[in-house]
Amino acid sequence: MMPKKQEMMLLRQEQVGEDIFRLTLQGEVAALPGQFVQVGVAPALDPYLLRPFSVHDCSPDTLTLLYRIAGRGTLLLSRRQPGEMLTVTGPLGRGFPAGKADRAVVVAGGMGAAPLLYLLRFLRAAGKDVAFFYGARTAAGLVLQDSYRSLADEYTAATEDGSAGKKGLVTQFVHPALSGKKADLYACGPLPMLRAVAALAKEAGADCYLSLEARMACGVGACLGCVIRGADGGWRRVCTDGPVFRAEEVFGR
Amino acid sequence: MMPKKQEMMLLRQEQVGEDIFRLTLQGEVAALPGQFVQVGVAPALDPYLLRPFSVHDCSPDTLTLLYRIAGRGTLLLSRRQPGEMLTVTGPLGRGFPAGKADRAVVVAGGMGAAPLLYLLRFLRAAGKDVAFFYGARTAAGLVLQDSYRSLADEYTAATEDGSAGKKGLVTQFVHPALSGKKADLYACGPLPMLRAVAALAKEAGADCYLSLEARMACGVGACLGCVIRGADGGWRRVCTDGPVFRAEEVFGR
Amino acid sequence: MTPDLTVKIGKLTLRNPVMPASGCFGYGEEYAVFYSLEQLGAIVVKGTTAKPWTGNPPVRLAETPAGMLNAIGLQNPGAEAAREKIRQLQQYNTPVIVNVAGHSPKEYLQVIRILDEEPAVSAYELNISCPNVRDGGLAFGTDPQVVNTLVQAVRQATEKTLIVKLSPNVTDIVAIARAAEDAGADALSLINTLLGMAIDSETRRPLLANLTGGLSGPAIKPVALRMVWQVSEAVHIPVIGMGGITCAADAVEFLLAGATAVAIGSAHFINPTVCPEVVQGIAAYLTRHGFRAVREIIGLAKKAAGGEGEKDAGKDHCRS
Amino acid sequence: MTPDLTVKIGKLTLRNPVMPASGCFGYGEEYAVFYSLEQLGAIVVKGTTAKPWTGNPPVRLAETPAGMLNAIGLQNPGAEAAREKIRQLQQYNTPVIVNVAGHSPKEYLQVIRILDEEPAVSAYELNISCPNVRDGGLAFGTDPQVVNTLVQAVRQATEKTLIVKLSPNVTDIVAIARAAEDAGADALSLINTLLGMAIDSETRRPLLANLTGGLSGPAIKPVALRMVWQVSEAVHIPVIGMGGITCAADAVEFLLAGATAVAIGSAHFINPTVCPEVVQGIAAYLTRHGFRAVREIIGLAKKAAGGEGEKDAGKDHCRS
Ligand SMILES: Cc1cc2nc3c(=O)[nH]c(=O)nc-3n(C[C@H](O)[C@H](O)[C@H](O)COP(=O)(O)OP(=O)(O)OC[C@H]3O[C@@H](n4cnc5c(N)ncnc54)[C@H](O)[C@@H]3O)c2cc1C
Ligand SMILES: Cc1cc2nc3c(=O)[nH]c(=O)nc-3n(C[C@H](O)[C@H](O)[C@H](O)COP(=O)(O)OP(=O)(O)OC[C@H]3O[C@@H](n4cnc5c(N)ncnc54)[C@H](O)[C@@H]3O)c2cc1C
Ligand SMILES: Cc1cc2nc3c(=O)[nH]c(=O)nc-3n(C[C@H](O)[C@H](O)[C@H](O)COP(=O)(O)O)c2cc1C
Ligand SMILES: Cc1cc2nc3c(=O)[nH]c(=O)nc-3n(C[C@H](O)[C@H](O)[C@H](O)COP(=O)(O)O)c2cc1C
Ligand code: FES
Ligand code: FES
Repeated sequence: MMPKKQEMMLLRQEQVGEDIFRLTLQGEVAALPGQFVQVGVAPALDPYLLRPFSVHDCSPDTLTLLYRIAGRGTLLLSRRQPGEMLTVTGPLGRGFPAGKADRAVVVAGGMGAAPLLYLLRFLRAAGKDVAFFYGARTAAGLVLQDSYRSLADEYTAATEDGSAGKKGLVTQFVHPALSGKKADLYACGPLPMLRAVAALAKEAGADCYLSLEARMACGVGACLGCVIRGADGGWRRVCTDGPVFRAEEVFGR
Repeated sequence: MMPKKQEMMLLRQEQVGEDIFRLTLQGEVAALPGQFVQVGVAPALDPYLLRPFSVHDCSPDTLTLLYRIAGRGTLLLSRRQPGEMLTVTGPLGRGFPAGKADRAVVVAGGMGAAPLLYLLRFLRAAGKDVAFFYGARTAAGLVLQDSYRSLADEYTAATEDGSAGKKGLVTQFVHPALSGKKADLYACGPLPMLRAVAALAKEAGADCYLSLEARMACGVGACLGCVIRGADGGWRRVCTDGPVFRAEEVFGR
Repeated sequence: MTPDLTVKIGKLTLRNPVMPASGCFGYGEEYAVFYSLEQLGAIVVKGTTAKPWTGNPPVRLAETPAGMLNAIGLQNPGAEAAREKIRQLQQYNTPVIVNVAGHSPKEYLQVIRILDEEPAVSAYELNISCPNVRDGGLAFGTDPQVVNTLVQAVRQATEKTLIVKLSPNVTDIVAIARAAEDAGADALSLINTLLGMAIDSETRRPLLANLTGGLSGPAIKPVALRMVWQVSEAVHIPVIGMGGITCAADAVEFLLAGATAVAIGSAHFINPTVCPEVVQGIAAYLTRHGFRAVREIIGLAKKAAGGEGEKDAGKDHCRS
Repeated sequence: MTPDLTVKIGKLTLRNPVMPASGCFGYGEEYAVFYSLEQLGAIVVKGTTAKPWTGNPPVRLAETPAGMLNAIGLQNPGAEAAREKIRQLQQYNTPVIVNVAGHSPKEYLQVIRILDEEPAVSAYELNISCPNVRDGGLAFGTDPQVVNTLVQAVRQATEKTLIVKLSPNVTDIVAIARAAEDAGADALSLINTLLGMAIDSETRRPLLANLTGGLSGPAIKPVALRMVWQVSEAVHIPVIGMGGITCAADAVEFLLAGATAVAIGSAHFINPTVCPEVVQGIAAYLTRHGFRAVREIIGLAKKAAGGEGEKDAGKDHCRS
């Protein structure tokens, strides 16, 4: 779908965790899983830039975002009330592809879970067998677990401090899920986690798709502000060449 | 009272006319009638400056403002919700004095009515005989008439287009109220109205107190941004030498 | 009657006075999905150099109060590759202005040489905020003599409309403007970004890998307006005003200050359809105030101010 | 343990590095009702001239995105009357810095002559953004040679701590800074306001009666930080950083960029108790990060940036 700019009405603003909110807007942003939108958090010139958020879920008449208060922009966003209008541009970027294998292993780290709910829904609709791994530092970082669990065939949660699920880094528990049937790997989370997932994929010979982040201005590929260095040494714009990249493109083979 | 800066909770935000709101905040700003406060309209750096508003009413635990949406700042203010905190500095400036005469004639033009409700209350408490004149361009500009009427011994409304009260400029109807007992004159409204009131006062030999406006930055006399030229050719800071001035100080004798 | 929005910049007649600012619009394709670029007065493409430039390492962006810093470092594919992209823009039947950059006069001239035969290129905008490697890295745009020499050289190399884009990081922008005019520029555009910096108090590091970056957005609008006012009354060629425009009222302010056209940069990042919205807003403004043509309001604030513009513009009074 | 906040500026030891910026704090009395001025590192008073100045006609203020313009025009009661006000400040046991202005070197020297015997005056801050009437109205602060001459003359006239306040409206602030240092300045303060303008699109007039005014507030912070960074590594005397500080994090950024102390201007207008709040915030920051003294963080962002400061600070890379 072509991106467009629209004014969307805020329907619901739910606190679903410590500092974590689920925001539902009215209207259609025909997004693919892994795509994102740019949101005007406040009707003023400060903060100036839009804020990028992954599509957490979407339907023909709603768009749902899942976000954490990370600074001033997200704080202001969390104060917006039902009935208010927000400017939203999207869908933007390249999402997750359907993949070739019948099995999908999806790994979420903290807020990296945001785009993966819609991905689970999409994979399930495509008839895949889905294993979902959800990691966070502490129990407080695992939100909406019921929703994620209900969309996965296998569900594993892990926290670094063991306060919920298994104790350890989530990537430690992924290996068995890759040892059987050929699977595609999908992940979103902090960079060290993505690196670990890429290594697992390489070992298993699996296709691997990673969703990245960068500071953005335009979000549409025009300003060249969000580049990261690709494994070939060339630049990639996270907003339009990504945010989802093949693991090799970022970490090499 | 010494001014202070405080965070005040928004209790009520009532629309009382077209684009006109009454805002009630929790806390004490021990103001005299005619004094004003500086309000942070939004928790952001844009708009940057505070907005000055007269004390419309106040009690030991509330502060009430009456304001019109005049631009972006007041628009943002009108969107603030009950429970939110606003930064308020005050009381600021010199208010209306009690006056020497037993009778007070008070003239309001449009939003100039804002500081005069509290003045009426104050004059009544001082045992004065009060005549209140309330003018606006159209009926829509006359708000909270019942409150004003209940605090005045004589009440006259006028609109330029005759859509409510007498038809004409409110100042046309003030003369009779000055012809009997000696009275002090009080007014707040647009400059041409204030000029007319000052002329009426001069003619009647009455003491006359006018509340003025100017663009402000500090509101406390430090920046010298809000000056107007006094009748003697010298500068007056509206924020600290005013906002209430004796008519002669501004328009001469 | 819809007002006449046309304006002239050098040899070009623009259907309206609104164009994107260089570097904020890529080579046009990214925004063509939002609206037809035929709605623009002109298309201004990314700063283009003779050879490809890789630009600066990330982080390249930082948000600032009512603005942003960028340190893209003129990443661009070079003039040859740019030409292919520019050809794609011909479909929009809108003049294409190529922003030209280089580290030496020779590099600027190479770009002109590569592009000058290309009919898809309507005009050049010389970005003289680039560091002059020969002259110790100080930007070309900070010395009137250097500007004069560079602009003369380019003037001799092309018949196309030549716009010179001024840097605001100077003591006397009027002197630079006059130097460019004297050297044969057809128009001036201003302002480029203000040199700024951001530091993260928590990590205790500059936010940009390049340390400093260019400040753009509403924060700089007052500086831009002042410079457009000063320059437009000091020269006889048209001025394209920019710096912090986010809406039609902002654009009108620049026109009133003396700009013949306006460019919109970082506001694209908060509103991808800002340009067509500003075009419509200017037309609505003209209609509402009874003007028949946008030309009628160019410099009008100066007449209101009693023509005492240059004298008063910051020279005679101590400001604070 | 509460961290050591003291810093030295010339002959003065300040109890903390926070002071109001000149012109935003009157002669102190207006803010003394909000808190005891003993909480300040220093008190900086309004620009003071030999004779009273009436300043500019109103409108003198305009709000801008994340900032404001002022065109007060240095209204002040003159040095004699100022002295009386300054004496009142002695009760706070806090150094008083007098901002000095004039239209000619002679006028600056007259102020010094009137105030130099006054023990209540601890230091001077020369405001060199004033138009130099003799030199055709261009500000003193835009020419290194003129700065050097002026500062030398004042240096010879006083033993008190001499701070020179730099104008940001220049091509090369480092050259001006060095000229002031060479002439004997004990410290530099920067930045003064950027020259700007605002136009009302509806009335089609400039908002300020003076047409142009000085831009201050958060909008200019990136420019101020960049200049503080550049200047503090080019000179050997302390720098007082200012421009857009509204909270402790902003102040810390200036210290990390190389400022020894900070001044807070227009933020007073949005928060009358900003100075003591910033003092407390800096102390909390130091404690949280395990620093024992504010001196430990001065210039720390430069070390983080690998010391390549001056070279990289906007010279070698084309910014956009
Ligand atoms: C494609 C994409 C998708 C995203 N999806 C989500 C999501 O679904 N849910 C969610 O909670 N967050 C998401 N983010 C991150 C989100 O954009 C930032 O948390 C947000 O912009 C921070 O804004 P702020 O004003 O609150 O914080 P700021 O005050 O601007 O910064 C706070 C912190 O956030 C970091 N930050 C700022 N901007 C970005 C950015 N663009 N990308 C990454 N980090 C940033 C800063 O480094 C800083 O440490 C996404 C980012 C990208 C690029
Ligand atoms: C002492 C004082 C008391 C006031 N009391 C009240 C009150 O009780 N109720 C009320 O509705 N308004 C009052 N005002 C006016 C009020 O401050 C302005 O309407 C408000 O600041 C406009 O802010 P804005 O952002 O909405 O408009 P802006 O976008 O800033 O401006 C909109 C219009 O308002 C005018 N304006 C802006 N600032 C001021 C100012 N400080 N004074 C006068 N006009 C201004 C501008 O010229 C412009 O035409 C008072 C002003 C002063 C100085
Ligand atoms: C991301 C970005 C890239 C830019 N690239 C260029 C460029 O290549 N050439 C140029 O002359 N100006 C460049 N500029 C400056 C803009 O064209 C414009 O002059 C400046 O941003 C001020 O306008 P604005 O406030 O509307 O953004 C760039 C600005 C930004 C924000
Ligand atoms: C209303 C006002 C008056 C000022 N008066 C003076 C002055 O008299 N002398 C001076 O050197 N600077 C003066 N300045 C500049 C400030 O001292 C300071 O350098 C500038 O405002 C930047 O700091 P800020 O962004 O914190 O306001 C004034 C600034 C403002 C806003
Ligand atoms: S954010 Fe502008 S190119 Fe990616
Ligand atoms: S608003 Fe600052 S002196 Fe009146």
